[in-house]
Amino acid sequence: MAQDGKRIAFFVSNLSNVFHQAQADEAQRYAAEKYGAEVVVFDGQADSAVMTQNIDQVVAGGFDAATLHIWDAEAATPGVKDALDDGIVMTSFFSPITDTGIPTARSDEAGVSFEMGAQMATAWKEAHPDTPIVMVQLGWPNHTEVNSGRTAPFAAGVLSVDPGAENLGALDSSVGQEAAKQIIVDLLTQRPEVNLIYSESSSLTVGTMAGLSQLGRGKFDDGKPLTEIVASVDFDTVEFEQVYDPNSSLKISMGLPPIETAQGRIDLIMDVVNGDVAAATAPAEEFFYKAYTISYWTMPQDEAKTWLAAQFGE
Amino acid sequence: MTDQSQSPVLSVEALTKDYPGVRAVDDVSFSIESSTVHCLVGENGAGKSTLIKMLTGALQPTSGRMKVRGSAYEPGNPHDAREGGIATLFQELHVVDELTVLENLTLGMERSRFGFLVKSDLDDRVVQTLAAIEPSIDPSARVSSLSVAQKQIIEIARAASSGASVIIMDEPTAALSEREVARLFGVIRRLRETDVTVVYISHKLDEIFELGDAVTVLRDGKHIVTKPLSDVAGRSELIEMMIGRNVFQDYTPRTAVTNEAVLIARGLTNKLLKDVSFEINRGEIVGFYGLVGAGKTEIARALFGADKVSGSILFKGQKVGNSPKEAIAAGIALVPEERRTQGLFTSLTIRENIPVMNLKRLSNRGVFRSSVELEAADEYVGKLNIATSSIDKYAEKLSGGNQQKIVLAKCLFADADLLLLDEPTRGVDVGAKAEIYDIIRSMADEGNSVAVFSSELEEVLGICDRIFLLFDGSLETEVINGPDVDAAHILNVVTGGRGGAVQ
Amino acid sequence: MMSQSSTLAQPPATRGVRVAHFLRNYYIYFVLVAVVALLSVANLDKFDLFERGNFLNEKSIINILRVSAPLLTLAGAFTLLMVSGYIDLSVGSTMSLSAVIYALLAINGVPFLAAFAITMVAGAGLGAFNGFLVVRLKITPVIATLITLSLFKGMALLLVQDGVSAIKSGGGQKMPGWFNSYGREGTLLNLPMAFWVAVAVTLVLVIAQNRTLLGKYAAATGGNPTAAKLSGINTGKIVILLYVIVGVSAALAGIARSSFMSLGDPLSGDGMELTAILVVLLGGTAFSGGEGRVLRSFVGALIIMALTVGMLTVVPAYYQTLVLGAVLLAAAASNHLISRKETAS
Amino acid sequence: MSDSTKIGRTLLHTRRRMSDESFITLLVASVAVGLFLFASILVPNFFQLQNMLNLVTNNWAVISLGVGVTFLLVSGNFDLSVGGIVALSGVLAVWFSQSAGGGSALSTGLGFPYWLAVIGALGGALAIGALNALFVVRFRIPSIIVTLGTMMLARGFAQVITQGSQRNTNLPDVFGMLGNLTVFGASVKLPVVLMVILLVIAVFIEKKTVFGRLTYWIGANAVAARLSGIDKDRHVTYLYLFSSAIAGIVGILLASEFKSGYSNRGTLMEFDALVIALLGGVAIAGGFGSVVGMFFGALILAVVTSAATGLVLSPDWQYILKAIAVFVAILTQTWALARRNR
Ligand SMILES: Nc1ncnc2c1ncn2[C@@H]1O[C@H](COP(=O)(O)OP(=O)(O)OP(=O)(O)O)[C@@H](O)[C@H]1O
Ligand SMILES: Nc1ncnc2c1ncn2[C@@H]1O[C@H](COP(=O)(O)OP(=O)(O)OP(=O)(O)O)[C@@H](O)[C@H]1O
Ligand SMILES: [Mg+2]
Ligand SMILES: [Mg+2]
Repeated sequence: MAQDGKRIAFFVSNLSNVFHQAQADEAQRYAAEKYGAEVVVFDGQADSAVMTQNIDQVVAGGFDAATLHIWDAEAATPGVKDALDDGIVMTSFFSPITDTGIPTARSDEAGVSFEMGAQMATAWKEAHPDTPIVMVQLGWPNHTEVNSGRTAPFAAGVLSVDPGAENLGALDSSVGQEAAKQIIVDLLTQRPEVNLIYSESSSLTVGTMAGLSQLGRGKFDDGKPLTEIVASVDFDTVEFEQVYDPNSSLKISMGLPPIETAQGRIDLIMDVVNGDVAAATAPAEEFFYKAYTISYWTMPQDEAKTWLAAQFGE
Repeated sequence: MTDQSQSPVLSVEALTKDYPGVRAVDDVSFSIESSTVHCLVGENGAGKSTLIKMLTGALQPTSGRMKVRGSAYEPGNPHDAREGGIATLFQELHVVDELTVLENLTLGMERSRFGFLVKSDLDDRVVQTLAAIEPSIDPSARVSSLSVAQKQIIEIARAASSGASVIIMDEPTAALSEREVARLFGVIRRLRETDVTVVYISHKLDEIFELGDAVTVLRDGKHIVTKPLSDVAGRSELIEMMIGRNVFQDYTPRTAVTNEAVLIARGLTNKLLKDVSFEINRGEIVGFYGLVGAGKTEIARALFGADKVSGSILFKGQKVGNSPKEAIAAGIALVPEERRTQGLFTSLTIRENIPVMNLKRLSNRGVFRSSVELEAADEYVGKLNIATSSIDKYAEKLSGGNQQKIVLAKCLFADADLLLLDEPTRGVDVGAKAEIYDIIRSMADEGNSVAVFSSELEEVLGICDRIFLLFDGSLETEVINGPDVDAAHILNVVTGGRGGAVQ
Repeated sequence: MMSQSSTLAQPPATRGVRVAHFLRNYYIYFVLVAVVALLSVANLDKFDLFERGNFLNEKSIINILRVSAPLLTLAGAFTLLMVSGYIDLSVGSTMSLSAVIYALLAINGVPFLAAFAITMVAGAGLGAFNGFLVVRLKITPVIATLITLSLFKGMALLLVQDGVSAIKSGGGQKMPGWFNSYGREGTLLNLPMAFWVAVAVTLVLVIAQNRTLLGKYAAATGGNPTAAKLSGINTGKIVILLYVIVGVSAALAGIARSSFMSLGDPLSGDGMELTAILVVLLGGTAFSGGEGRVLRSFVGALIIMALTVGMLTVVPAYYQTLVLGAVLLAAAASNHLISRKETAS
Repeated sequence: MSDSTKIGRTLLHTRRRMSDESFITLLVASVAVGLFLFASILVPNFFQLQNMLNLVTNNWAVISLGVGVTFLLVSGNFDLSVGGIVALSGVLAVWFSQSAGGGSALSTGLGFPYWLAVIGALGGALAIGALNALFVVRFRIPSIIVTLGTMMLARGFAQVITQGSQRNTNLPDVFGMLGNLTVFGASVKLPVVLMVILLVIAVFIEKKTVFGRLTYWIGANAVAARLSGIDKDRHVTYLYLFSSAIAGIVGILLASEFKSGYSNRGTLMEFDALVIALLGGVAIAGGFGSVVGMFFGALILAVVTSAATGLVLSPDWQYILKAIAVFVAILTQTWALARRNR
């Protein structure tokens, strides 16, 4: 049932992120193929102000529908209301825009983060029962969503296994992979006792692993942790090699499925268009998309490979 | 004389200023009577500029006192001095290129209400003063479009119309033509009639005698004498007081001059120049003389390849005129007109300034030979008698005349066969002038050639063997220097009276 | 020109020079028209320029003007400062810190006008601090304001509690309803207050530049600081005053941004210094000081915003940087060609 | 420094014991050492050899860029394009190396052999440098405008090639070689060694060659330099090509180290390079400054960053600390120089 000529605004918070990049690609392909719709990607450029102004451009640009990805719900509310008044179909991804009641698609990051923390703590305690756990997170310490979806639940997961674990806290690596590497090198020189590292995005993980290798760390001994265990987010082909390499300390990653997510976001819009989902309800309807725990310990390599092929198309 | 003139309008007592390593002004005391033109003379580096910078609040004295009309005077900045009725024309040009002529003339003196500019009689007054000195300058023109001389005139007009009771002028005529100088003197005399006191600094002693009521002589930062000019016997006495010897000299025909042309210029033409052709011979000192804007600088820059002209320039049979680099390689060096902006690297030391025009001698396959640099600096500081405590002194910290010597040293180090000197002694004192002339002569005697581009007749008549006379961009005629050279004829030609009279 | 025979007489301007002069003064407006035209036709298959979905429809224009408010507020003061030969790289951080302060005041129940006034005073204080570093401590402007860029940003982050990205509703506190209106709600011509404040600020600064001592002294200070000083102008005071004006403008920009977003984001001004420089240079301001027009920078800001926002729906976002860079270079090159024409003759 | 007697001839005129430049360099170095010692007191485990090494190895990229930027600043020109070039050359190296038949647009490259990819990437970097030179030298547009524009242009191209993201798949194994080659045990990688070599060469050029001196002359007074027969245009062109070549190599090495061409790599690196040069005493007006000063300027910032990381400080305090450190360093400089030349 092709809906000819619909123009859909597809928001991503930051196009320089591989997951969002893949999502955007798939959305364009999928919407055109399945619904004959045109998807225009709006890059939030990791900047709240840009995300907000983009919403107004949806109205001005004469779009028929939008799936938002914005960090500050409050900032988005007036724009979304304007759009609804104009009869534009609005849906949200990631953060619910509470006051407007539009349906939200989100993934359960917090659950995965918790599970990763717990698995890592267990693995470490098994290998080194006498070495106390010292953990650290690399990412965006002041970012509300990252904090609630990744940093905090991860720490909680670790503490659920070992209440005595020490948490150094989150370090700002927002500048990128070089910064992540620098931070790891500096931190582990001065605090060699750190042994659980959560690097909150795949691009940071590249830096984290480079820093570890420069310090002569980052290794497992045939599946046994030596100096530390590393967790990541945005599992991709590059991480695949390391997670399933029994001699690397990157052992676990949050798999965010770009294809599944993109299709879900487009489908949700079309469901609203077709009246299968209400345009706005109070409280807003939420649709959860699964985030996956891709783990050396709990997901067989073949399964991960299949997952990767399904989600990244190769 | 009025009652007011009984007490001095301005006096200094035991005034001293130290720079690191130099006492620029040393325990100087004298006073200046009201409604007079008081001249300040002294060699380069004697401390004249430093003294007036203290008077105008641009510098703070190390010790000593200043008084205005008998009461203590301690200006913290030029604004205080302005308020105290003292306006200054500094040695260096200080105009804002981005503003218009009128805006420059009123700068710092505007009338305003709540910060808003309001029209006032000031605007008319400054325009009138400007017109009295040089009527051809359009008050609404942007200053960036003006020539150096025109900018200087604007500064003079500004000081003259500031309404101050004391106006200090540090070498105001350095860049002016005789006609403009004459007009300026008219303005100064009129100011004196309206009870304004003028402190006048110049190296041109004729001006001192023509204009001054009293003179103060400084030497090495020390006060030598203050007395009415009527009590000074003449140039030689003044010069003696300045430097303790008499250096005034006449042209003596030279033997090293040959007939072998090293440089042949044919049909040089551009915006300003009109079909200029001439030759310069080996061993010869030629002069280019004309009023401001007559084209001297243009010719010098054209020969050096700094500006493009049509026509041909052959130097020792080789075509030149495309770039300064080419000219220097061929053996031509230029001392440019404005030393601070065109000649010197003020933020570098004396040592680093000198070798720039001869990189071959300075280096061995691109690698620097610091011994060459040191020796050169040492040699030229000695040879040109540059007054400095160290060869590592920043060029910025030298007096005007000593800076000029550094620029000359650069060219001498270049080992050039032809030296182009554009106003080589502008702002240079008589003693240093004589030294520079000696250097020019010995250069020529060694078989090199020198071209002097000057707006001082005394200068070209003093050293040049042959003089080209310029008017409005064209080379009118040439005169051979000698005991019976006709100065009146020369002045006639360069002021537009057309040449042609056979020498 | 009064006396033809004088050697000092200036040559009369030729026609080519006059055309060049005209172009130089107005080229920025042509650029604006060109950009708008390009975006309008680039967009679409249909030719009705004013229809919804096209660049030139009312909503789109209002939207662009609305989001432009912070930049428009800032451009004029930034220009005057650059005219005086100085620069403020901390404007982004000043903006962020002001936004956070304003949001903090609002969320804690301070009424609109009081919060507004306090934030402006804070902006003035931050600007004065920059002026103090530059004028009194004689630190090179680039370094001084890089220091405060870092300092103000740190302070803004410090004011926001750890683990949260901005001052916003939540945790029992709620932003008052008026907070969002200033930057968003349509007033005259359906444009928000924030936009009209930007226009007012620009008007004031245009007048300041053309009619007051401040404008003239800023040009003199930038054109030839020594000459300005020796003319008795207290250049230090002028420069400090200009920094204060920039600080206040940045605070107003911060207020506009935080109102529009309905939150006090400590990173919301990030990169603003670059955009401001881009805008001001596009408007023909000389980096070395002395030259520049407030109004042209205002237009420059409109161009940049029209491009960044307007391009969104035409090409993928990742073309943006490339296009902006190309526009800057093209503007610089054409400006150069014009002024060469102007001085030639 | 070099005594007059050492050159085998007695000078008639005295010399200053130390130039302002050496004085400033010494001062910056002392501030860096002072800060390091101070941090050693505050931060546990800070005072150790490995940590000192980290200060240099962590910052090889910025210090390398700082060399080109310093030379240009001394000549009176800005180069803000280096960060963009780092991104562009890295992205180009990856794009050229990626094998031709990938699954998606971003995993499909041109399939060049690695050496050719490197040359191509370097060519891209030099093209930006040439563009800088063209606009600055030919069109006489202020360098800050030009390089701001080319910075955006370079990064813009990188973003277009990576569609705003990165390319990191379908790369041959050799791609990761250069950036990860270790020398002298595990902790020193090839890029760091290259940086050291670059520094040595740069200091030699600066102090001992005519090329170095030309840079100072041009920066001190461009008009006088021209009238002294210096081909300023050519020299500045060389400097821009030199700086962009360094940035290009840095970009290629970083891409190799992380095996990715990331369009946002090197963001704000141009500012870091500028800041360390200025911190190191380079005058923004040109004609004054040194590469060694820039190096110590970089160390000052490195000490602060490293200490802040060791203390796991939140970003707010990191920014504030950095501001204070730069403030102290700069104030010490201006104050000491003023006293010296009083
Ligand atoms: N800023 C400075 N720092 C150090 N020394 C200085 C500085 N300015 C001037 N001097 C020194 O002070 C002395 C007096 O210089 P001043 O400029 O007053 O001489 P002057 O009489 O005006 O000479 P001229 O006729 O050449 O202009 C000179 O020895 C000069 O080198
Ligand atoms: N009538 C004029 N109007 C504006 N600028 C002029 C005029 N005449 C000359 N100039 C400028 O003044 C500068 C100096 O001219 P130039 O070569 O022509 O004169 P000069 O004989 O060397 O006089 P000066 O004593 O000023 O050096 C040149 O750059 C020229 O462009
Ligand atoms: Mg003097
Ligand atoms: Mg001349």
